[in-house]
Amino acid sequence: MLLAREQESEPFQKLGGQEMLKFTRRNAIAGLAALTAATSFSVVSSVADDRSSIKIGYAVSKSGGNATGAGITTIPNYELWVKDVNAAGGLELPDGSRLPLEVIEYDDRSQTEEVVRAIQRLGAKDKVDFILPPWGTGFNLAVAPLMDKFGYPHLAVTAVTDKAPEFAKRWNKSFWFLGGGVDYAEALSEVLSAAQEEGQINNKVAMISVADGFGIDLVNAARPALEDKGFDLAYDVTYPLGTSDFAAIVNDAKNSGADSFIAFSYPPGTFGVTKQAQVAGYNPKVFYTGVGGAFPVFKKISGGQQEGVMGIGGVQSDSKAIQAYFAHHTEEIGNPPDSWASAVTYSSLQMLQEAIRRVGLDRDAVAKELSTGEFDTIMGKVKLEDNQLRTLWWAGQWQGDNFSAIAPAGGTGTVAPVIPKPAWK
Amino acid sequence: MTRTVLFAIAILAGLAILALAPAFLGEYGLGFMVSLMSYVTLATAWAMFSGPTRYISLATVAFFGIGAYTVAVFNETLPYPFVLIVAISIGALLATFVGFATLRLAGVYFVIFSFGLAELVRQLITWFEVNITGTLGRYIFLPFETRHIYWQLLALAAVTIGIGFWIRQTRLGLALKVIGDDELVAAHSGIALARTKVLLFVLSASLMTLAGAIQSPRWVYIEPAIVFNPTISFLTVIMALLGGATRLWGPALGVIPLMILFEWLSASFPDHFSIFLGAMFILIVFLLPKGVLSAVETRLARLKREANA
Amino acid sequence: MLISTLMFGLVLGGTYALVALGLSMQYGISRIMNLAHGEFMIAAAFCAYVLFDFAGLSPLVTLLIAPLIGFGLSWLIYTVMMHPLVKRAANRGQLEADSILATFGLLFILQGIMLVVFGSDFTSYSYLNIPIDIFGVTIAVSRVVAFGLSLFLGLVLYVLITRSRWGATLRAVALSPASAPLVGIQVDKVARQAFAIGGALAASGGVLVSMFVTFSATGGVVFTMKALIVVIMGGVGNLLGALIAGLALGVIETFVTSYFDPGLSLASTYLLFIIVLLWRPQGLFGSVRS
Amino acid sequence: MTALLKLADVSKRFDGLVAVNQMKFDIKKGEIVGLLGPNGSGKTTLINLISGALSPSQGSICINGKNIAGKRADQIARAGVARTFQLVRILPSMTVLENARVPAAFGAKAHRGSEIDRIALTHLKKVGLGDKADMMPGELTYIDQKRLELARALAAEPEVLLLDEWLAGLNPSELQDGIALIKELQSTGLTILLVEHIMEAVRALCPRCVVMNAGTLIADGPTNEVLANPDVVAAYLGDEYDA
Repeated sequence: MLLAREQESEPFQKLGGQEMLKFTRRNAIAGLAALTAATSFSVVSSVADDRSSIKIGYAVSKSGGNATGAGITTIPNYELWVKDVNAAGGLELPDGSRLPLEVIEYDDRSQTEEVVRAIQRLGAKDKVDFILPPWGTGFNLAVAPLMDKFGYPHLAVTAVTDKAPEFAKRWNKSFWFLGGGVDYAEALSEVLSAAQEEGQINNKVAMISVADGFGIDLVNAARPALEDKGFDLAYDVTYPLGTSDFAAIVNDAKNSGADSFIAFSYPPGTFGVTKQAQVAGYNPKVFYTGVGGAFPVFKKISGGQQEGVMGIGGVQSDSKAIQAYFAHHTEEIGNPPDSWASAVTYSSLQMLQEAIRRVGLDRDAVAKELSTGEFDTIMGKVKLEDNQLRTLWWAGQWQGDNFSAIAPAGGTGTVAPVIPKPAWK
Repeated sequence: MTRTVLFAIAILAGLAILALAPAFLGEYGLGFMVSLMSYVTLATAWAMFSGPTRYISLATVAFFGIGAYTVAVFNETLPYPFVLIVAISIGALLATFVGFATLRLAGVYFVIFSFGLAELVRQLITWFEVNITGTLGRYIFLPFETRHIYWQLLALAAVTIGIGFWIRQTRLGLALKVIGDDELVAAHSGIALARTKVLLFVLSASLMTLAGAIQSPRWVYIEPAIVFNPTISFLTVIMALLGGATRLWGPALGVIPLMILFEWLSASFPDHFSIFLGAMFILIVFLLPKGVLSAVETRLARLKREANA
Repeated sequence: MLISTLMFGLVLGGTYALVALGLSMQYGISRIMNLAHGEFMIAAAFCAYVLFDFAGLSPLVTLLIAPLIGFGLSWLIYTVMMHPLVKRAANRGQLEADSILATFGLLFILQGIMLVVFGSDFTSYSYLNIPIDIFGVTIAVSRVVAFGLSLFLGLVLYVLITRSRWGATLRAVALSPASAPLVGIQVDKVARQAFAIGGALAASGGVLVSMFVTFSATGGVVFTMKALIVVIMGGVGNLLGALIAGLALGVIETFVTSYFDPGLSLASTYLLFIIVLLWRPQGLFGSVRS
Repeated sequence: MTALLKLADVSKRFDGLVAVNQMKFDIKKGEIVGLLGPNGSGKTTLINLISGALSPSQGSICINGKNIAGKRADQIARAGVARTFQLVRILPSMTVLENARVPAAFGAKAHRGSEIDRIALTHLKKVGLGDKADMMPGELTYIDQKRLELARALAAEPEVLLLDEWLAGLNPSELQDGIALIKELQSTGLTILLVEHIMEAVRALCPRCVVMNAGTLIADGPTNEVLANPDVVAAYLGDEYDA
C-alpha cells in the first residue's frame, strides 16, 4: 500500500508548473481528453440539443456548526448566481443557446463524512454537470480527491491553505481562490512595517488567535513575518474556539504596550473582542480582526464605530462592478455580502459561467479554460496562476461605509491605510 | 445443529454478497454503504456496553475522533497496520479511565460526563497541537479508494457483531444481562461489577476507535473540530435505541432505516433536516421506547396469543 | 492585575450562573434534564435582537416580556411532552433517559425552526456596551447588569424556596416525588411550575446574554453545556450552589486565561467538571435531594 | 468446633449516626441462628455488612477464619455468603432457570457449561420450582418469587445463607411450607442467619437467637431464654409503643 502511494505521488513531483496543467498522472486519460477537447464543441452542442437544463449540484452545511459560515459566504452567492443566470435565460453555451440551471443541493450537516457522500451522490447518482464546492478549508480538502476522481473542476473558494500550490498539482482540476495564511500574514506585516517606518506605530504587536486550523495557519505565518520586519510580539496567545468573554485577554493586550493589535479570529471572537475593546477603552493605533471584520453586520456591532478597523480580505470599494454587486446582493438576498470571500465566490461562479460559454459543458475543457483563460469578473480581470487566484486583496480597512482593500500596497484598487485608527467614542 | 449450520451459511453468504457490493454498486451506493457500515459498527459497539448497563454514553465521538486523529498524526511515519494498533491502544487507554468513571457515576451524571469528556479531549488535543507541535490541521494521504475503506469497515462491522454474538454465549454476556437487570443482585451473585463494566467499555470503545481510524482517509484533512463532531455521538445513540440496544441485531437494524431516512431528508429537505431529526427523536421516545425489534416481538406475541385464544 | 482578573471572572461567572439557574430548577425539581435549555436562551436572544433592531425596544423591556413567553411555552411543553413521560416512567433512571432523548429532539426542532426563521448568521448587537469603573476596573454595563440580575434572581429564588410555604412544597417534590402526595402536594402541578419557571429563567438569561455575546441559531448547545457543568458542580436543584459554582467557574476561567494560557480556559472548565463529578457526584454544595 | 462466621467489634456509622455498634457473635457450621430486633435496630444493615453491600466502619467479619470485612460484595459472594433481600429482587428479563443459573456460574464454585444448568435446576427443584423453570419470573406468584430468590441464593452453593425476612408477607399455609423448606435446608448442613419478625417461625426454626436494639447486641443465647430476657421484651415493647 505504501508502495502504491509512492507510485502515485511520483509523477507530480517530476512535473511542475504549466506542464503539470496539461498532463496529469492519469496521462492516458488526460491525453485522450486533450484530443477530444478540440472536437468537444460539436459533441457538446449535439448533447445540448436534447437536454433542457444544466444540472448544478452542491453540498453545503445548512445545519450544524458550519452553517453560520456557509450561510454568510457560500449559500447566498450560489443562490444569487443561479437566480442571475436563470433570469438571463440560462447558462450560455458556445453556440449561443441558453439552458436554464437546475440545482440539486444537499445539507452536509457539518460532517465531513456527509460532504464526501454528498459529492459521491452528486457525481455518481445525480450525474450533475458541475459541482460547486462546500464551505470551509477542511471540507474542500475532503471532497478534492473525489472531485478529481469524477473529473469535476473544483473551484475551492472558501479554503485558506498554504499548501494550495501543492494541492493544485495533486488534483489538477482543482482551483484555489483564497490564498494561504502566509499571504495574509505577510501582507499585514508589510502594512505594519510601512506604518512603523513612517513613525506611526511602535514596534510592539499584541496578537491573539483562535485555536483552529485557520487561526493557527495565520499566526504561524505571522510570527516570522512580523519578526522579520523587526516587530516585537509583546503579547501572543491562542484562545479556544467557543470563548465568549474577552475581558481578560483585551486587558492583557492593552497592558502590553503594543500599538498594533491583531486578532486572527472567527466572527464570535471578532465581535466579542471589538465590543470589549470599546468597553475597555483599548485604542491601539492598528486594530486588526479576522473573519467577521469584513461582514456588513460589523458596522452594527461596533456601534457605527467601524472606521479604521482593519481586517482580513477587503474589496476594491471604488469599483463600479463591486458596488453594483453589493447593491444587487443586498436587493436579492436581503443583506449585503461580506467584503472578503463573498465577492471571490461570486467571481468564481462568473468564471465557471464564462468558461462554459467559451468551451461548453465538457468538464476537462472547462477545467483547462479555467486554468489558462482570462475572465471578466466583479473583481476585475482575473487570470489564475498555477490554478490559484493570486490577485487577491489580503487586508482591508473600514473607510467610511466600505471595507476597502489596503494590501497588497500599490495593488489595483487598494487605498492607503489610515493609521492611527480613530479612538472609540 | 442443522439450524446453526444453516444460520452460519446464511451469515457467510450475506457477508460474501456484501463483500461483492463494490462490483455492482456505484460510487454513490458504495459511499452510502461506508457510512452504513461505520454506523453499524458504532451503534453495535455502543449497545454492547450501553444496552445491558443502561449507561447512555455520549463519548462515542471521543473514541471515533481519537481513531481518526491518530491516523492523521501517524499516517506518514508508520505503516498502516501499526497506525491502527496505536489508535486502538490510545482509545483503550482512555476507555479504561472512562470505564472506571462508570463505577462512580450513573444516570444523567454519566451522560454529561461522557459528553464533557469528548469536549475535553478535543480541547486538549487542540491545545497540544497549537502549543507543542504548532500544526493544527493534518492531512491523510493514504492510497485508499472507497471500496478499500468499505471492505475494512465491513470486516469491522462483522467482527463487532461477531463479538456481540460471542459475548452473549459467554459468562461475560450472562454477567452483563444480570447487571442490566439488577446490579445489587449481580454483585451478591459473585459478579465483579467493576471489572466486567470496564472490560466491556474498553472493548466497545476500541471498536469505535477503529471505526474512526478506518474511515478517516476519506476526509483527507483532519482537525479536532472536524473529527470530534458531537453529532456522531448523538446519531449513534438514536440509531441503537431505535433498533433496540439490548438485542444483538437491534442497533444494526436501527441504523438502516435512519440512514435511508437521513439520506432522503438531506436531499429532499436540506433546509429542514434539524426539525425532522428532532421529531424522529421524540417519536422514538414516545412510540418505540424499547426499540423496533422489541415492538415487533411484542406485536407478534400478542397476535400469537390472540390466535391461540 | 489580581483585582481586575477577579472582577472579570466574577462578571463572567455571573453570566454562567444566570445560564444555569433555569436548568437547576428544571432538573432539580421537575427532574427533567432539559437539553434544549440553550435553545430556549438563543430563542430569547433572537427575540431581544429582533425587537431591538427593528422596533427599537430596549432589551431591558424585552426582559419583562420574554420570561412570560418562556414560562408559557415551557408550561405547554411540560404538559404535552414531559408529563406523559413522567407518568410512564417506572423509575427515575427511565425518566432521565426518556427526558434526555425527548428534550434532545426538542433541541433539534427548536434549532431547525430558528435556522429557517433567522438563518444561520452570527447575530450580535450593541446595547449598554458602555464602560463603567468599578474598583478601578473597567467593565461593560451590560455585563454588570447581567451579573446583578443573576445574583438577584438566584437569591430571590433561593429565599423563596427555603423560606416560603410554596418553596417547601417545591423542596418536598424535589426530595421525594413519591411521598409528596401523601402530604397533599400535587406533584404534577409543582413539577410543571418549576419547569415553567426554569423556562422563564432561561428566557431572561437569553435576553441578558444577547446584549454582549455573539450568538447564532446553532449556538445553544454551548449554553446548555455551561449550564450543565454549573448545575452539577453546584449540586442539583441547589440554586445557591449553582450561583456560587457559576461565579467560581468564571473566576477560574479568567485566572487560567490571565495567568496561565487562554488556550486552556475551556479545557480547565471541563477538567474541573470531570474532577468534581468523580470526586463529589452530589456537587460541591450538595443537592437538595441527597 | 470453630466458628464458621465470626463477627468481632463490627460497627457501621453513617455521618455520625451509629447504625451498628460493636456487634460480636459467632455462628458454627450447620447452625441456624435468628437475628431479632425491633424495626430500625440495624438488622438489615448488619446483613448488608456481612454480605458486602456495605463495608463496616470497623471490626472484622471472618468466614472460616478469613476476614472478609470491607471486601466487595462479589468477593464475599465467592467466599461463600449468599443472601436474599427484604424486598424480593428477581431478574425480570431472564427466565426462572436463568435466574438460578447466575450464581451457579459466578458463585463460589464458578461452574462451567452444562454443570451450570444442572446446579440451577437442582436448586429450583429443591424449592419446588422444578416445573416452572421456563417461565418468566414476572409470571410467578409472590411466594414463588420468594422461592426463586431462595433457589438463586442456594445455587451459589454457599457456606452461609443470609435470609432477610424471607418469610414475611406469606399467608399461614404458605408460612408453614416456608418453614418446612428452611428446615429441610438446615438438615443438609447449611449454616443460616435468619432475620425474622414472625416469632412462630423463629421458635420453630432457630434453637439460638441474637437480638439487636439500636445497633447494639442486647442478647445472644437459646431462643426461649432470649425471648424471656427483660431487655429484649423492653426493646420490643418500646417498639410496639412507638408504632
